[in-house]
Order: sequence, then C-alpha cells, then structure tokens
Amino acid sequence: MPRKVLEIEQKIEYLSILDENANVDKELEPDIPAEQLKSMYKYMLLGRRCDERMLKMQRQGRLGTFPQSAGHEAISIGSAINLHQDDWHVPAYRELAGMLYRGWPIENIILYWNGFEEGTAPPEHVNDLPICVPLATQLPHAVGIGMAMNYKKEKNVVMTYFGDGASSEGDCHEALNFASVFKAPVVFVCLNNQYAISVPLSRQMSCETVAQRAIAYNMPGIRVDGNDVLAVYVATKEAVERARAGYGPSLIEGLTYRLTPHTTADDPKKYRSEAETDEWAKKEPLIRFAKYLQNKGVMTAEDLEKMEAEVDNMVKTAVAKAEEMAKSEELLNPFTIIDHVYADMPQFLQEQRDELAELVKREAARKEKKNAKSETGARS
Amino acid sequence: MPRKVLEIEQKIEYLSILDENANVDKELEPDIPAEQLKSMYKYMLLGRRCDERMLKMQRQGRLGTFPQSAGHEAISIGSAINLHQDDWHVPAYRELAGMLYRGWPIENIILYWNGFEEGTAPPEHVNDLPICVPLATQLPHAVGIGMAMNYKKEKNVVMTYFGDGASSEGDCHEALNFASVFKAPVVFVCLNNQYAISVPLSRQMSCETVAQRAIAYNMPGIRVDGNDVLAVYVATKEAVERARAGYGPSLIEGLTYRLTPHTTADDPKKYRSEAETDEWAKKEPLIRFAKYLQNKGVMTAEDLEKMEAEVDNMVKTAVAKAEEMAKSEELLNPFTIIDHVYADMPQFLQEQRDELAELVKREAARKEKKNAKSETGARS
Amino acid sequence: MAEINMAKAINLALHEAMDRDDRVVVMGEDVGQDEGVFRITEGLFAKFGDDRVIDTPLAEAAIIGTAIGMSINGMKPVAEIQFTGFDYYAFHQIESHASRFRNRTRGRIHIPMVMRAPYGGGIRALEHHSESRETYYVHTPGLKVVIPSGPRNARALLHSSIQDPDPVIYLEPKACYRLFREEVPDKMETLPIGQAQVVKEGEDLTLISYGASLRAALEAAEDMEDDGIQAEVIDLLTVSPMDHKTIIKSVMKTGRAVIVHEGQRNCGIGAEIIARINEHAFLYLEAPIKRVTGLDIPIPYFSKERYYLPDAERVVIACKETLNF
Amino acid sequence: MAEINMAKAINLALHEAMDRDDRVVVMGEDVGQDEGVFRITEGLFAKFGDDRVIDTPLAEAAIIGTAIGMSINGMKPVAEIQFTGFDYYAFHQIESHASRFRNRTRGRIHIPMVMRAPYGGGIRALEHHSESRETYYVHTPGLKVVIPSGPRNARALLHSSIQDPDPVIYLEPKACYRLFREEVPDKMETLPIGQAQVVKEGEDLTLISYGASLRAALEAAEDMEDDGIQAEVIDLLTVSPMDHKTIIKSVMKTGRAVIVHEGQRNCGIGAEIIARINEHAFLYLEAPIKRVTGLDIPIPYFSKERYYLPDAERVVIACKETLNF
Ligand SMILES: Cc1ncc(C[n+]2csc(CCOP(=O)(O)OP(=O)(O)O)c2C)c(N)n1
Ligand SMILES: Cc1ncc(C[n+]2csc(CCOP(=O)(O)OP(=O)(O)O)c2C)c(N)n1
Ligand SMILES: [Mg+2]
Ligand SMILES: [Mg+2]
Repeated sequence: MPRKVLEIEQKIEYLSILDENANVDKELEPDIPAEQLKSMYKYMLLGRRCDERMLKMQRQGRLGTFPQSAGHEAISIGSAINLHQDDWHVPAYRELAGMLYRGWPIENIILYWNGFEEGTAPPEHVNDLPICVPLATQLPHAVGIGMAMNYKKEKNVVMTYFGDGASSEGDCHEALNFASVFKAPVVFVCLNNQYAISVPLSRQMSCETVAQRAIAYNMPGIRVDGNDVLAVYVATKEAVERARAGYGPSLIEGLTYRLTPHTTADDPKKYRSEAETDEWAKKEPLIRFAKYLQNKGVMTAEDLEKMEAEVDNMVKTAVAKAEEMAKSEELLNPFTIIDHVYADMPQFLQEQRDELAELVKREAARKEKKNAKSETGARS
Repeated sequence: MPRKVLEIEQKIEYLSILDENANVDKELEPDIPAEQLKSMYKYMLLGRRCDERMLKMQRQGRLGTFPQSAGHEAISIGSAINLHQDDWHVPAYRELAGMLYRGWPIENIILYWNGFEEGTAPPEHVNDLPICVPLATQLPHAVGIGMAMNYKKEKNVVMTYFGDGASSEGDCHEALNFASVFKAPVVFVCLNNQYAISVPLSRQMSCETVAQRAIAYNMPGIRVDGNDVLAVYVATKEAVERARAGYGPSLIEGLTYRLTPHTTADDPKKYRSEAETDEWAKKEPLIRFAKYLQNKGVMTAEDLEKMEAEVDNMVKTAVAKAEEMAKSEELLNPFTIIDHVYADMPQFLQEQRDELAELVKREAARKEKKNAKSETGARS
Repeated sequence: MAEINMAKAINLALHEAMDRDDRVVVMGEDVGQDEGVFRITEGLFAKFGDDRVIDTPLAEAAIIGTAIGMSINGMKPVAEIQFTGFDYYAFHQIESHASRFRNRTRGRIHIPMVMRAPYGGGIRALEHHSESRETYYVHTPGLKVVIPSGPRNARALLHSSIQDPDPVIYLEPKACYRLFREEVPDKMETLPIGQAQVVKEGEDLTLISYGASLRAALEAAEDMEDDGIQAEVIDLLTVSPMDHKTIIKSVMKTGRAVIVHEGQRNCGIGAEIIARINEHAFLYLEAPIKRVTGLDIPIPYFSKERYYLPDAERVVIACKETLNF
Repeated sequence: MAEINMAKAINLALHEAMDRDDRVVVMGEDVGQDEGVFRITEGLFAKFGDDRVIDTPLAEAAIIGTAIGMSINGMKPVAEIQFTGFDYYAFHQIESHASRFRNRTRGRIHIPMVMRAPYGGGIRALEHHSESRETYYVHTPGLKVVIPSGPRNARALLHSSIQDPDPVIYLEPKACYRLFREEVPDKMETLPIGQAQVVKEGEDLTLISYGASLRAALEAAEDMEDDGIQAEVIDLLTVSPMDHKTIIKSVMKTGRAVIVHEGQRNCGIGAEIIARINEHAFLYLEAPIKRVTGLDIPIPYFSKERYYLPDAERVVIACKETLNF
C-alpha cells in the first residue's frame, strides 16, 4: 500500500554533433563515406535552390501558393539518406530535399504546386507517398505500410514526417500508438520549427519536447539539433537499424526554424520577432555543413562552386521542362479530372464526362473563333 | 554538442492505501469525516445494487442492452465525492455510482437504457453531462467547460472519465493537450479495467501505464489502485485542489477490473480466463471498504445491513417509478422525437411532423379497433 | 449448401476471401478472439491467426488510416468499424485519402480496401448504434457504397467488394443479420457492384429500396396485391455508383415511384433518385415521386424508433397517394 | 457606412458581436495574433485579447469539441476551421454532439456555437483548400447551414448565426471574400436563418443558387436578358433548413428551374431541391429541372478547376435546354 514513484525505462536524449560554427564533436561524429557526404550536401543544396527558385516563380505568377522548406534540409536529408530505395518515404510537405533525393523529378514538384495532379504521382521506381496536405493524416498510412511489411516479412522501414503543429492532431497519437502496439518499422520524424503558421510551440503543447511523447508509447525518443545534418543522420540511422531489426518504431524530433514565411501567402513579421529570425538564420544547416565538408577535406571551395553550378543547372532545366509539360496536350487534357476517380467508369460519371466534352468542344470553338478574329484583325 | 539524457520533471506515482484485505496504510490514510465515509459507501452500494437490478431487468426483457459498472464504484465515487455541487461531472458510461451521487435519479438511468431520451436530460440542479457513448468524445467537452470556467473566472473544476480503450482515440490526446495548454481545471480519470470489450491492455498500448502519458502533456500523472476508494479519493482530491487553485489539469489512472461482461450482450469467457476473473473478484472495492468502515468503527454490521435495506428500497422504488414513467403520456408522446431537434421548428420538419401525426392517428385507430374487437371477444 | 442467414453469409465470404487470397486481412475492434460483436468474424481468428485477423487498438481513424497504408503496400484489408455511428471518427481518412489516392496520383496508387460496418436501426440498440448515413459516403467521389439486403447477395457483394480495386464502403443492415435464411450456392459467387436488381415485377408503380428497408417495400408490395396493385420492386444493392438505368427503365413503364430508405431524407438517396428520374424520365411521370424515409431527426432511442423507421404501412400509404394522384 | 467587401463584412460582424456580448469568443488556428489566414479576424486580438480571441493548438476535433464544452458552460464560441477541407477531422464531434445535445437532453442542454470556415473553390488554392461539401452538414439533423453570398448578407447572417440558440455551420465562399464591395448599413442588422431571397424577378424560369455560384447564376440571367429570357434568381442563403416555400412559389410561376451549386452533384443540395419541387409543385413543371453543379470527382487542382466549377456559360446552356424542352 505504498505511494511510490514509478520507474520509467525510456530516457529521452538530446543530440548535437556539428554546431552552428561547424565545430564537430569528434566522439559523436559519424563515419560517413565521402561520396555519401557529398550526396547529402548536393541534395540539401538542390532542395534549397529549388525552393528559392519556386519562390521567385510564385512571385512572378508562375506558381501557386506553396510552403517553403528553406532551413529544413538537414532534417529531410539527414534522415532520408538512411533509407534504401525500396524503403518508404512518407513526407508531410517540407521534405522537398528528401523527395528529390528519393527520386522525385523537380518537375513533379513544380507541377504539383502549379495545380497539376500529374505532379503528385510518384515515379514508378519510387516507393514514396506524395506530399500530404491534411496535417498528420499521413502518419497512419506510414504505420499501415509498416504493418504490411511485417506481414509480408519485408525487411524494410518507413520514414515519415510531421510538424510540431501536426503533433497536436488526433491522428498523430493514434499512429504512434498503433506503431508501438504493432511494432511497425516506422521512424517518426518531427520537424519542430517551433511554429504552426503563427502559433508558437508554447501554445501548441505544454511539454518541453515532442520527443518525450515517446514515453507515452514506449518507444525511443530523441531530440536533435535539426539544423545539424550529422545529428539527424545519427539519430535516424539508429532508428532505422532498430526498425529494420524488428524492434519497432522510434520518435525523433529535430529542432529547427523556418528561414521563410509559412507559405508564399504568409507574413511571419506578424508573429516572429526579427531578432529571433536573425538569431536562427545563423544556425541554418547548409553553411555549417559546407564548412564541415571543407574542414574535413571532402570538398574544396571549388568543388562547392561546381556543385552550385550543377544544382542551378538542374533547377533551370527542370523549370523549363515543367513549364513545357504544363503546356503539353497530356497535361492539359481536361478529361483526366474524371478518368482517374475510379478504375472503371460508372454510368453517371460517364454522363458527366459527356457534359464536359460538350463544354470542351465549345471552349475549343470559342478559341478558334477568337484566333480567326485576331488573324483578321492582324491582316486589316 | 553533446549526447545527453534530458531531465524530465514529472514523476509518475503509484498509490494504494486500502488493500484487498482491508489493511490500511496509516500514513497515507485520508482524514474523511464519518458522514462522508458513509455517504461514499452508500453510493457505491447504490451503484452496485442498481447495476445488479438492471441486469435482472435486462434478462427479463425489461431493459435494453447496457454496460455494467460493477467493480468500478471506487473510481467513480472516490473521485466524484471531491466535487462541489456546481463543479461539473462528465462521465463516460461506467460512472453509474457517481451519477447517482451527483443527483441523477435512478429512474433517469433506467429510462436511458430503456430507450427514452428523457433519461438523458440532466436534472435542473445537476451540472453534469449525460452518459457519452462515442468513446473519448466527452473529453474535449470537459476541457471546453473548463476553459469557460477560466474565462468566467469561476472557481470550479471538471471531473471527466474515460476507459483504457478510449485512451487510444485521437480525441483523448487532443483533449489532454488542450487542457494542458489552456490550464483548464480538469481532472482526467482513466478507468483502466484492462480490457476494451475483448481487447487486452497489451493490445491497446505498449506503455506500462496510462498515467505516464501525463508526461506528454506536462501534467501530474498518477496510477492508483482503482478498487481502493481511499487511494482514488486522495489522488483526485489533490488533483481537484490543484485545478481549483489554477494549476490546471491532472491525469489519474485507476487500475481495476470489470466484475461483469462488457455489456449484457457480451460473453467475457471468450477473452478472459476464469482464474484471472476470480483473482480480481477478490479485489473488488465494496467488501474491503465495508470492512474498513467497520474496523474504523464508522459503521457496524447492523448499520451496513440497514443501509443495504435502504438502498434496496431506493432501487425498488425507482424501478417502479421508471416503469410507470415509461407508460406515461409524456414519455410515450411520439412528437418529442421531433420537437427538440431545433429550438424553433423549421418548415420542412413541421411537414414531417404532420406526416407523423397521420401515422399516430392511424396507430391509435388501429389500437381502438383492436380493443373494440377484443372487448367484443370477451363478451362473446 | 444449407440455408444460412446474412451474418453467416458475410462470415462465409470472409472465410472464402481469406482462403483464396492471402493479401486479405481483417482488422478492427474485437474482430479477433471475440469474433466480432455480432459474431461476423467467427472462426477467422482460430483459422488465420493474429497476423491476418487483427484486433486493433480503439481508434477508428487509425483503423482506416492504417488500412489505407496496408492497401498502398500491397494488401487488401477489410476493416471493420464496430458500428456506423462511430465511422465519423475516421471520416477525414475516408474523405481525404481513401477516396482520393487514385485520382491524386493519376492511378499510380489505389486503395483496394473494404470498410465494413453494421448499419441501421431496428434492433433496439443503444444511442449511436442505429445510424444510417450512407449519404456521407455517396456524396464523396471515389468511393463505392454497397448495402446488401439478404444472405446471398451479401456474400456475393462482399466478394465483389474485396476484389474491387477501389475503396468500398460495405454497410451491413444489422436488422437483417439474423432475420431470415436463404440458400446460397456452394460455389463462391460475385455480383457486379453498381447493378440494381428487380426483385419483383409489376406494372403499377416502382418501389425503390435497399438494405433493411427493402423488407418494408416487399411487404407493402405484397399487401397491395390484395388490392390488385402490382408494384415493381427494385433492390439497389449499390447506392453509389447508383444504377439509375434500371430505375429509369422501370419508371418509364410504371410512371410512378416511391422510394423507401431508413436514412434521413434531407439530401438522402431518395433525393438523388428523384433528381435522376426527373432528368431521365420526366415525361413518363404521372405523379410526384414519394419518399418514405427516416425523418430529419437523429434516429430516436429505441422506445420510439418505430416512428422513425419506414414500415410497410407507411409505404402502402405513400403508394396509394401516388396512385391516386 | 462605406462600401466594404465580404471579408471585411464578416470581420465587422465579429467585432460587433464581441462588442455586444462578452460570451462570444473566437477560437481556431491562427485567428489571434496572425488575424486569420484570410485576415477575417483582423483587429480582434488587439481589441479583445487572448482571452476572447483564442489561438488553439492544431486539432480540429478539439476545436469543435471544446467549443461544444464552452457552449454548454454558457458561452457562445465562434470556432474557425481554417478550410472546409479540414473540418472532416471534427466531423464526429459535429455529428455526434453539436447536432444532438438539444434533442438528446430534451432541450436541457443546447449548443449555441457557430463553426465558420472558408469554403469552396475559385482562388487557385492548393489541394484540400477548395472543398464544398455542405451536403454532409445538410444531411445531419440538428444543424443549420448558412452560406452567404455578399458583404451585406454575410454580416447580417453571421449575427443571426451567433444569436441562434442552435449550432450553425457558417460557410464563407472564399471566392467572394474580396470579389466586390457593397454598402452595409451603419446599424447592425440580422437576417432570418432559413429564408431565401429572390434577388432578381423573372417569369421564364427559376435559377436557384447560393454562395459563390450565385455569381454564375446572376451573370447567366443577365446574359439571357439579351435573348429576351427573364430568369428569376433565388439566393438560398441558408441551405438547411432550406426555404422551399420561396422556391416552390417561384417554380409555380415559371414552371422551369435550374439549380447551380459548386458542391458535388450526387446527393447534393440540387437533388434535395428537385425532390421538394417534385413533391410540392409537380403539376407546374414544364421541363425537367437541371443541375449545374460540381462534377462527382474530387475538385481538381487549380489548373483544371474551371472544368469543375459552374460558370455562366454552363448555366445558360442548361437554361436554354430547359426552355427548349
Ligand atoms: C488538418 C489540417 N488543418 C489545418 C491545416 C492548415 N495548415 C497548413 S500548415 C499549418 C501549420 C502546420 O504547422 P506544423 O505542423 O508545425 O508544420 P510546419 O508548417 O511548421 O512545418 C496549418 C494550420 C492543414 N493543412 N491540415
Ligand atoms: C468511438 C467508439 N468506438 C467504438 C465504440 C464501441 N465500444 C463501446 S465500449 C467499447 C470498449 C471501450 O473500452 P474502454 O475504453 O476500455 O472502456 P470500458 O468499456 O472497458 O470501460 C467499444 C469498442 C464506441 N462506443 N465508440
Ligand atoms: Mg511547425
Ligand atoms: Mg476498459
């Protein structure tokens, strides 16, 4: 009949390896082959440049509203790099760098944010789910994919992502709980950028860390410096190995900061101080990693410049391609909006398709008339 | 740049005061006035007898399916006893004892399980929500009530209940999180009877206790022996005081066991062993509390018998009353199914009400005809 | 094959489907050791084990959400929601994902899952245990919604639903679970989703129904025969995509229609049927189409449930009004 | 009072309602410091503070669930869901509780809350940001569903919604937020919920619409005037309880009707309108009633949204078919 404190096994850890000045903790430093280090940097850079380029396009009216990802490349790549090609990557919407690393063509991303469903279809060889807009709803999918792996005795893992805001959703709890009960091989990565649009962490939760929520699910939980790609790498690598060995899920929280507004429609000055933004800008992940690579002799300044050029070129080519595709007959085909709703076409939808065909014919006729007119105009 | 274990402030406790053999831990024993102790026992007993009686009625076809509460009286009363009349009580569906203590007429309960909405309406002076069937959905209501208290600067608290199964629902997480963020004066009581219908705790969650989930919300969490009314009393009292003083919510888990099937439609032999059931039957809450009261000299064997008689009488009277009410014009009035959907009656619903009136007229005519016939029959 | 009831027929279909295809798994609350609160999963746990008959934690959104994930990774989950009254908890997963993945990914990812749930009133159940809100699903593009009415079609349609490459909401009228028995063939059979059946031919008017309400329609049709009225009765079986061709053909013949369903009226299936008849057979109509449906109120607790649910009497009244118009 | 747009008008109503009644609080994601993603809550946080303009954690079910609790404890919460595409997360709270507490408790507890949400397409938004699924709410007894179409009625109806003792789903056609300005009176005004307005009189046919689609209906009506066709245009304003009296009266006059809405067709509001016209004005109909609606597909991403949304051209075609029937 006692009053006693219960022993709780899990310990929540904090991990940081490469600090904002590119000092590295030698004891904790992972042993990553040079080629892989370069690849990590390349995709972080590609994510960043893509993001910047898309912002410009959006400002020029060449792209719809989209959530930017600048500042979150370390979380995305430090984790995704641990996946095999046939593992699964289940992003939210700030994992641009990781999606590109996984094999999503840049064009797809651009097309998606430009209002084309074609951008959402994962390429054939890519075991990924597309960007997920309704917050936290992708997490149970990740768990289900993992449960199927267990059932099929596949030795794969699933890496999935959610924000600090999304952590408040019921689906987040349910997914973490299911994963732990079914020992699903899922690595949950919380991209904690301390804001859900305007709502600060203190309004989102009253506990110190998202990582400690792992205690509610008897799974390992760790908070890492989310701008330190080495720390993310180490923590997710452990989690991936654990999952692959059949020990079930883990929760990893990367503490980070948006370098940008929430989306192109957002004005963060309303809710974040300039001082705070400046402070965090210094901690961003690319610069320190580039320095690390140089210090380590993996890349020279020249290499880095070359990579910049290469990446710029990739982005440029992709933008051109995306804009070309957006004008292609295939992507402009209006009937695609109806043809993929079901595997087969139900009668009532066929009737609506016929209605649409009428409209499309009229639109075409109108265009022709207009063209004819303007031709006449030009001649006169 | 360390790898270190994070310090987590909350400690999850376990509390037990009165064991199954009615041994009491003198150091932990609360100082409860004799009258209150009697009242606690009385309502525990009333809950139990009511439950037993309703089971009989159900077997006789005089009541619909209902979830029994035998075995859970300590959790219900040990917590509810700490509420002031103008505090709020937000039950799930096994808080029969607590509802009766709060002032719900037994008739209401019987009417509810007998298919009458009238049983669901809280009596005027009772600040309670009715029984809630969709699991965990009552928890955000409790939090909202508490948020309103904060806003109105009321010094009240809300006590709300949920099962171990319900703890897996998204609403449970969301409610706990909202309560902690808004410091809502809510005491969350988890009635952990180790099964959600047939699903055992081990399939429900992989953590040891529900109480440790409190760490995810930075609130106090404690597990108590849920068959020990003194432990429940002490833990909930602390939580109520904390809430009333403005320090926000707490989570209390009472470990207990259903003495009965899940509902009258359930066969627990399919999923619980006899040995287990027998083991837990010995730990049930009433016997040990009765012994405690006797040992303490609060009640004699004779007092207890008297109370039995009193309680039996209360139940008997209520059953008769409920069955009388169920035949009353007021409760049989078919139009009540339409008249309370909106404050005002929309046109289209009025039209449906008119349709119903037609049917009711026909039904009456048919009855009359039948009566007339049988009268004729009797005469012949 | 012996005569069996609908509960048994659904159970049989699950056994058969799991025997045939090991991608089929059953999951939900109490579907395993307990064999389902209506015993629909009887024998499955013993036969197929924990791996394929999965008792889940209590969370409807996660049941559907993980079933979506399993579908994506090559399986065919049959997820049970214990009662339709609790499927709203999972509605965002159904609306935002199950129904959309195929379209969103231009066919690259599709969700061949089935959500089954005991549905509707008539068994004196508790609050929230008698709901019939198929409209929510019918209004959601990308889903198919199947509601069987008897043992034989229940079994065949469950097979079709499991084999379908798209998500199917399979609603089981629980009032029919043990209402009557029917001979089912030894050999497994399927029925095309999206096809209605004329279950009784007639010339005078068309009765359109499905699920448990079909009993009221059939009973009414029989009653009216005494008065020399020949009703044609259509069992929809699938409420989405709805087979309006069969309806239209019948109404073109009879000129009159009465729709019977227990779901609420406002934007119910009846409204859609009326709209389609209006669109396709306007000139054939000789009287307004009547709706005998649940009222636009929450289904009452069981003491007054009968005032809400359609019955043969209400159907007969509506038919006569239609005929006398 | 100056001319203002709908966004401003809704904002004005919130200011006025909060000024008048301190039981009114505004809650939701980013409604406070950020003033709402569409700036609908502008100035409220500064004026009324954290207590009454509540930024919540990100959880729609809890936003609605706690709003229900606050309502029970004497407040009048106006809960914002950031986009209708995310309200499904809260659907179980709406269906099982907001809509039922009054009936369940025979009037003892009622839920005077408002759920407001930006609604519908037409602004080139991302996936899940353009949904119009009012049917889900209309099919749910116990709710009222209001969809304004312009600044003045938006303000008046929001006041009525906040004052209503029952839960009101107030859907804001976001395409109209900044589409046009309108003079609103200095004095606060209300409009009865459940009452439609004839916004243009005509003899030849009845156009029934609401929300952003009303623009298409009005434009079509104007276009048709050149051809000498006089359409009567009805703005429903409330889609539940629906004012079929005003519709019936008009159809009895015109004999023809076309319904325009952007929500999906299957079991949409149009179906219900057709059913009611069929029931109440059958003999007056001279042609089938047409539906110009969203298609039964998920609303396409914005590059092809125009093929989904009703526009004046589609309305004119439908009207002419109706007139030439
Ligand atoms: C269910 C749902 N609710 C609301 C939104 C609108 N919304 C989009 S992003 C966002 C904030 C998300 O915050 P967080 O999870 O921290 O991710 P971050 O954007 O900061 O990466 C909100 C409210 C949404 N997409 N889904
Ligand atoms: C949302 C929801 N899902 C399913 C059910 C059906 N159901 C009723 S009680 C129950 C088990 C609940 O278990 P638990 O929360 O542990 O409470 P207990 O019955 O053991 O007290 C289930 C599945 C329900 N009422 N609500
Ligand atoms: Mg964030
Ligand atoms: Mg339990």
